[in-house]
Amino acid sequence: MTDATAPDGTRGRGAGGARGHGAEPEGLPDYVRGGRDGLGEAELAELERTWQSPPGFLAWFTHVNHTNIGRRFIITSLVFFALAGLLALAMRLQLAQPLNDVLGPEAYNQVMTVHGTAMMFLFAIPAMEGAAIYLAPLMVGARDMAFPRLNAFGYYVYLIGGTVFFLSLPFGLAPDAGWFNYVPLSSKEFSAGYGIDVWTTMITFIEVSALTAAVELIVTILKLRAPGMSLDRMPIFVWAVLVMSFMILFAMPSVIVASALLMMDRLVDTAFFDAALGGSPLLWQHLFWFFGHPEVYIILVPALGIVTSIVVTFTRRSVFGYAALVLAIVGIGMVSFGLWVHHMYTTGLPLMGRSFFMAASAMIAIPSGVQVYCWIATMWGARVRFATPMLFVLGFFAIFIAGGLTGVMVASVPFDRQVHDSYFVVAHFHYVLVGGSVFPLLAGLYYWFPKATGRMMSERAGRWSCGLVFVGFNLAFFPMHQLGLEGMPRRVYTYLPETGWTLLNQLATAGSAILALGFAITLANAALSLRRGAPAGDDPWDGPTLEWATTSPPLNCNFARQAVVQSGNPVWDRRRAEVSAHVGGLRTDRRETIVTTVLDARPHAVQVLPGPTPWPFVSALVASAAFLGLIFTPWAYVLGFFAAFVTFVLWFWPRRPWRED
Amino acid sequence: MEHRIEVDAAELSRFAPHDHPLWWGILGAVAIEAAVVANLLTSYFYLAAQAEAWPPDGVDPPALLWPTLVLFVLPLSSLTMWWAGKGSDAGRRRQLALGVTASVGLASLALVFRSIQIAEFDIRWDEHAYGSILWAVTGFHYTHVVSAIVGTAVVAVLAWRGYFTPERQLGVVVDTLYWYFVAGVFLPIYLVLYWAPRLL
Amino acid sequence: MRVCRLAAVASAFALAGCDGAGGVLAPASPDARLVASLGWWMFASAIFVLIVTLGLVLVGANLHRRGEPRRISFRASVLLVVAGGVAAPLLAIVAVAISGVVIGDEVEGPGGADGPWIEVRGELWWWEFRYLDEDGEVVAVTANELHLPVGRRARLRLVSDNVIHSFWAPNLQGKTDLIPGKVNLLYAEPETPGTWRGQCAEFCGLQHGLMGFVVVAEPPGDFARWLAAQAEPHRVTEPEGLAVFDRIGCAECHTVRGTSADGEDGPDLTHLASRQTLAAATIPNSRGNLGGWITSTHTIKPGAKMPSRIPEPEDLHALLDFLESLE
Amino acid sequence: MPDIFHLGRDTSPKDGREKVRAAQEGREALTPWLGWVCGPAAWALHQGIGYAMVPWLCDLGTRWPYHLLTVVSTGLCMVGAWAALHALRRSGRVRSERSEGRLRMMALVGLMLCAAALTGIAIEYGASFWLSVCAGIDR
Repeated sequence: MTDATAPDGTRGRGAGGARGHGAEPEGLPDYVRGGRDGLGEAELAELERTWQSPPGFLAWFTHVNHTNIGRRFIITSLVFFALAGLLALAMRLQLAQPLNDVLGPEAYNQVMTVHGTAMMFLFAIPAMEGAAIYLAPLMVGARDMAFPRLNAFGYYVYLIGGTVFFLSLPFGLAPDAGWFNYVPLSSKEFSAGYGIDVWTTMITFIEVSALTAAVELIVTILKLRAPGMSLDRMPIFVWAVLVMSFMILFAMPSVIVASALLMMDRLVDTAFFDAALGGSPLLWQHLFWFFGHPEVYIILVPALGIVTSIVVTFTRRSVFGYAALVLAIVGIGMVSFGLWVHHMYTTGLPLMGRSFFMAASAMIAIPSGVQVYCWIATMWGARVRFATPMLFVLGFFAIFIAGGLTGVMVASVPFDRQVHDSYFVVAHFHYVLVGGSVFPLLAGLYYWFPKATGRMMSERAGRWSCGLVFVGFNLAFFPMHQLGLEGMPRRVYTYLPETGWTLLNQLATAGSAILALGFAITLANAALSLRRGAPAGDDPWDGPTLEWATTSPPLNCNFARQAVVQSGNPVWDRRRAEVSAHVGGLRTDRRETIVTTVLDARPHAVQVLPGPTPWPFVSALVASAAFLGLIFTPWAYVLGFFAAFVTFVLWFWPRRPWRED
Repeated sequence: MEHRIEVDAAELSRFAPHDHPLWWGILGAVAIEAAVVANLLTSYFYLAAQAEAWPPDGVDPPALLWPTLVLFVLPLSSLTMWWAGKGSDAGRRRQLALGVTASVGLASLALVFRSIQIAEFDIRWDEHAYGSILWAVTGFHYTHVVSAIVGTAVVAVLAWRGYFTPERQLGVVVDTLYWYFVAGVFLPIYLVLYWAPRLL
Repeated sequence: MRVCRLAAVASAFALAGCDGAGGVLAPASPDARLVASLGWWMFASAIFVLIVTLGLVLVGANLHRRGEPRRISFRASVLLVVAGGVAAPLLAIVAVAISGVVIGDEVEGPGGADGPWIEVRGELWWWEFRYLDEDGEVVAVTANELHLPVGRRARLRLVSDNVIHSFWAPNLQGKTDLIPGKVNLLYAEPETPGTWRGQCAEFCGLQHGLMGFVVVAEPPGDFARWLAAQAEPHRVTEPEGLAVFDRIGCAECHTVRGTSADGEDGPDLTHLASRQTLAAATIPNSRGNLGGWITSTHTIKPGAKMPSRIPEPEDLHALLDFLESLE
Repeated sequence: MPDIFHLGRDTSPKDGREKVRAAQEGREALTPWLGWVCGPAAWALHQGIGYAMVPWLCDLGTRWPYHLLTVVSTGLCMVGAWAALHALRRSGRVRSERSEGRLRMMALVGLMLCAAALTGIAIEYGASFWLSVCAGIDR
């Protein structure tokens, strides 16, 4: 690795600016000096121009490179995370005193609904997708995603849908029936106005973005892996992304169907959920939770992949039990589809039917246990580097395991009937989701920030942030277990003083403030480090997977030459053998990436990828208009269908000259 | 550090229409839509199981004639689609264009049958959950057929203009794949909507 | 305004011996006792597992000798993963499944069901309790206050004709939802006399937060006397107040059996004065609170369906006299 | 032909002997997947249908359809496990230019998935014996 350790401070351009901005055709940017991976300087320069995302504000809407889109996904999702977090603080303020009136019941219900929905649909899934879109192609050694334009389309859909959803709050049009949006409360009879319509249309719309991301991640991982990266050499994170994508593929249609049926109930008076006309309110719950439970694991699974990546790098060991970890991830994916009824233990279903789901819900402990003990076996006796990413991983261990254990408790039907819909459950799922998803995401942020920006984040601030988040989190959420057992139901906008819940609620509010401070430090750290962080070099952590084989930030084309892989830790191999094997013969004057077979990743074709184009943005705009119209009239469906179709044709229409080769 | 070229991509195909990532992408889209159909049909059975009478008293199950015709016309249009693909593989542009156009025609015919049959439904969507799910499933498949038709119409235009060659026929291949799905998915819908209320 | 509200609620509040605190972990019925002990067992095991696993993480990560990694044999690693990741969870799963099935069957079963038969109706946002006889005919109707005989297993029939609610009296029993188009059953068997708080546990809209109720368990004899009294119609002693009650529109929504008031949207007020609380167990039942509830309903519970009324002072007094006579 | 059924076989034209070998490899590629498919499918079948049939069993007053369901899904699981085991045994004998580790890993994961599914079915089946099929369905 000639330039692995070369300090390269001039290169960090920050997360906001795409690599190659303002690069003139004549003057060579520094990072192509001397070529790379055996590719000459002039060729690399041409390749970089080919893969460049054009500069300028208007051109921003034409970008298709996965690094640009992935970065946008992550930043947008972090913005939504911050906003939804502020809503959480508002709720904690309201609950700090009994009969408080910081928020009235109307505002509280809207804030609660938007907080839950945004955290799930606008933060957690897109953040994981963003990480996957940014990292998975790099990790499998591809030049880009399989469908870069679809990728861009998905981003605009998410951006527009999420923004509209959030804007409903200041306009007082926000949904207020909870993120689970149970009928009949969300029916036209009990929720007039546009709030619920905003929920149903925007959720369906945003799911489109999740589905596009899932399809292209699957295809990218199955077909665009570097030659030699057979399935047993894929990084665990990539396995996790693959399983996540399949889960999205099979879970999201269920919520799309549910919200489409509700949309129809509200818009054209169908009777799916109207008990008086033969409908069934429980149908909504089945459909929603058949999506809703896998959803939790959709968020968790890639986080487990992040944890594995970090454990491997910071112990400098290959992971113990590769097959067992793959099994665990696939197993979690499998079991997650068989648990949804445990959200419905109290709806009066037959006991024997519920007993199936009790067994299945507890079953999730096995794959989770296998994961945790594989990590322990990997760390056992290793010289662990306790840098910030690893500290967040340790925090993840403590919180996630605690949340998992309460999860086993609520799997039990009789116990769940006591704590269901109480603050005990609020505590449980925040332990699982914040512990199992936000901690790994922050760990991943500290771990991959240098790769994405070329600069390190501050260790000192990172440690402070980790400590505060850990303490604040436990202070905020541990007392909620007790509150639930004392009888405090969820989703209450206030409580009476004589219930005796005041002190614990005050503790929780104090904890939430500390938690917010911890997050703010990381946010500030990231913002400051963009400019002031120490230069990172290609591989600051000595990581084993292919993303560390390119520059930081990655080249426009990701890799000057795509790698050929011989093991699961290609970068460590290279360092040991002082040899790197590559793919040659790809053209530099257009966007080409190698296509390989599904199982063994043997090369068999070359895919020519499209360059910058505004059509995905136009399509997304038209589709958004159609979905917005659906809030008001069913005819928007017909109109939007054909309008969107026209933009798709324009998008795919072959441009002359038709390629001949 | 020694850099070695182990795989030479210069010789590899740039087209590979039958094995292109887009082929897999369409498969993904098909999986999503199949999941949607599965959800809708499961909802149908769920509502049926909750109901006291299914279809509700005084409502007849939808007539069999038109959907049964559709059941034959849609596979027939798949056949012409397959024939068009054969032509495309062999470089017979005329066969491709004719086949694709025939498919569009046949599917439009199916759409006409479907419309007649919808007009004959014994119940409106807002009268009972049975009517709601009947209309919803029918409407969903109707949309499928329409999108397959307009998509294939675009392919037909390109085919008549001579865009496709044996290498450059990805559009035909993926459109055919989606077409098979639209034709095939009618079978479970047909069985559930038209036979389940008669047999169960 | 806020101060008023707090004062109105907090100052006079002394819910007679309400043992609400403690909830799940202060069981007052055999069912709740069983579930509480299940909870304790699971807690203890969970804490044990947490300590062992985190201990292994911390010990394992610090085992190296001054930066020299220590190898662990493949066999030992496999043992670690199989023991911690497969065997231990499997044991837990079997334990959870079996205990859950056995205890679930016990606490949800009719078990004799020798107590009263009560229909629980969830409203927006209050509770109606209808005491039924063997034929399912309504004997007495009350609101937000459930009386149960000690030592008898009452059968609760949970129904709703609006949105989904969930009936939860944690000291007695796990919760069960009230779902439109569906009838759910629940059994409640208090062991000792006492008063507990319960609350709606399924999000049901604006006033979900304050949709509470009171459970009063009393010896069977007292219960029978209470039920007989509740079944009686009201004998009018305050006709002036009743006239105000009619005039300002209370009768459109409220029933007072024995008078012409037969509205069905609001709680049955026939024995209002015998209840401990007002506004779905939000404020204690006193003359002052009653007046406050009528005149500034939406200050106490924003969004409540009851429109507030501000009668002339002498009318208000007559009305309160009437309401206080509803014993 | 698209790659879907062959999952890794290359699509270039072959002579007769090549074709036979390619077909064998196609099967080789397929069998380890059986574990991945059969295990989860069996478990989903047992859980989904078992859950849906409870009210019906209560009306019927017997459990035999449920026993039958358990037998069928256990059988499906066994098929997957058998195929995975078969692939696992064979993984030692794979030609070296194909990834032996890949086949081994897939077979191993398939086998373990089947084991997990079987455990799930067993626990669900066992636990439900404490219950009457009509528990909780008294209208």
